[in-house]
Amino acid sequence: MNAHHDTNTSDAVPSVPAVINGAPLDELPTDLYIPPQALRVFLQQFEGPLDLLLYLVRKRSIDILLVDIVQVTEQYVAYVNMMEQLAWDNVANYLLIAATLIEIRSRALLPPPIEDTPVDELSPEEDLLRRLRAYLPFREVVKDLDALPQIGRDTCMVSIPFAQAARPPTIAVHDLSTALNNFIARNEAEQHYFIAPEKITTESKVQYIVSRVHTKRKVALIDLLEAREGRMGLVTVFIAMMELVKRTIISLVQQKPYAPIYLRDISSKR
Amino acid sequence: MKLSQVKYIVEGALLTAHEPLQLNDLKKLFEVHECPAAATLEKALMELTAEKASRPVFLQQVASGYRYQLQPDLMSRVQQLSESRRPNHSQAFMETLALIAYRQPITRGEIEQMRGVTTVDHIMRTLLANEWVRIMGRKEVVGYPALYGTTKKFLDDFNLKDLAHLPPLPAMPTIDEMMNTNLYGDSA
Amino acid sequence: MKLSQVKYIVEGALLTAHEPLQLNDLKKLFEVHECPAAATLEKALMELTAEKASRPVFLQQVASGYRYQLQPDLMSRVQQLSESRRPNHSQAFMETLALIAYRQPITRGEIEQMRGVTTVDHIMRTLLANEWVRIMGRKEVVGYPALYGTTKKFLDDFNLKDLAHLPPLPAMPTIDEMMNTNLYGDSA
Repeated sequence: MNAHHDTNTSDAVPSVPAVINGAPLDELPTDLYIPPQALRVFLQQFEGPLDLLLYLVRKRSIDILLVDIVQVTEQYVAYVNMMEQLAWDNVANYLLIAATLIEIRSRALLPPPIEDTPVDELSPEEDLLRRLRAYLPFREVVKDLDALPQIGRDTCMVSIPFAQAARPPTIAVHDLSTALNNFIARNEAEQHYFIAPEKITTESKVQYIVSRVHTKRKVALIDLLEAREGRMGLVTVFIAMMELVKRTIISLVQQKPYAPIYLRDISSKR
Repeated sequence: MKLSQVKYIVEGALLTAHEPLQLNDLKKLFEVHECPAAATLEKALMELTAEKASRPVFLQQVASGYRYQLQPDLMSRVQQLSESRRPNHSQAFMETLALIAYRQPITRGEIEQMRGVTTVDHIMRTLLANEWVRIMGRKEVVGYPALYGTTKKFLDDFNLKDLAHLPPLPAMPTIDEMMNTNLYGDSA
Repeated sequence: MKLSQVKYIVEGALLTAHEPLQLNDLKKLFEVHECPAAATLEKALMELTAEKASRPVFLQQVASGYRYQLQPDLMSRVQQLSESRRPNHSQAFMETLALIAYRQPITRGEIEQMRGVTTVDHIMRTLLANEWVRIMGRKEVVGYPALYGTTKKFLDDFNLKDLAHLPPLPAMPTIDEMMNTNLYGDSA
């Protein structure tokens, strides 16, 4: 989404985030249904997941520390799912925040743990809040930074040419070819440096889990994760799993705290 | 040498220079026997700076020295004459620059952690190509990631004398402020 | 529009232009509705020309239009300064010059597109002022952007007989080489 962003200067989130068919879209629809095109326009207003989360949290005046996190989470996950269908580059970042929200949500639903968490360790919600708060000053200071008069934009240097200045060459001709080569190499390097990872979609993970659970009845969560898929894979499996629990296709089983978590097929029992 | 003559010479040099000039450069305008005292040079620069008001160009001190530059209200007119486009930087670009400016030295990973977004390659590339940002070293952690910082050119291009003149970074808001204050000019 | 304001705008444009400006160019500085009559513009130019005496730069009409230039009595001082300064040509400057030398004729837009930077304004100005680069023509596309190329002076200053004697560009590096080359001059 940053690719879209860079073509225009985006201000802070405007009071009217998007205009759809001439009508301002200034409220998040309560039923969560937004036509995909409108959603795209809407989400383009945001710089990233923190920004979107902040907006949701503030618009709803939801105290993230309370149980209302459920509502935000659902909304957030719904957006992320739609975003995924729109095949955006930045989905992984949103998914990571979604995973955090889900973790907060799951903790809220569980009874408090028997052991106290160490004091110096922030809970996920505290950590998320801290990140939001730490991010805000930078989001804000952009206005002031951008207001500074910039060379090439707001002003330019006066440098009246004075002729007859037979300056000796201060650049060796060799430097020129080096400069162009470095330039070409740098561009090429950066174009090739990043090897695009395979797209991992929630839907593909849903199907994968269903097929595994279907044949084996009971599968350990750990067996569904593949190290080579990294953080993105982990998050996607997690979301796919939650989705399947919601659709009552699987259930999660854990014998005791810290024991392995199993996914069990419950669809075939029906 | 009279102050008026020092001003005349210094102004001529600054109007024709391609880069900002420092006091040391300006001294080279004079023969050894006529070279004015540093105090006189500074007085000349001060008086030239003060002439600003009604003139279309004015003297400005930036990180790498003194330079004459155009009054900002004339820039859009002057741009009509050349083919230069007005560069507009996105919020993502500026946030990345702000993090580097205020938190340098900083790694790309730290920037991404703060913004919650993967830094797009072309933002870093533009920052490096603009020479607003440079690699200052490597962080002594696994992978030795590059540490980024701002350059003198960044200060020059943003009309800053030094990093201390950056606009102050707003304080980290309290949770209450974050939820309730009108931070974005929206009506939340 | 008052004459004083016309003078302010015209002086600003002439002080920052990198080539002499003609009356027709100067008209582009104004919106249609505010554009002064030719007589007013000429009066402004006349008055600006008359201010000559005590200023270090003065307005001069040459074959291709009006331009500001340095008072002759300052020439040797300024030249002495510029020769003593080893111009610190930035990476951006070198890359821009290299692109023009190897890829001419090239438009500014093409350079900006390749380098991903929009602020090459001062670089083009310096290259034109050095007379290493000149406008060779206009590209037959929307806006008729100027096509830049190198000059004879560029060849002279670099001790080249002709462009064919530019050092050949080494072959494109392999990906492996690219990964291992020290591209940013840092201690990777």
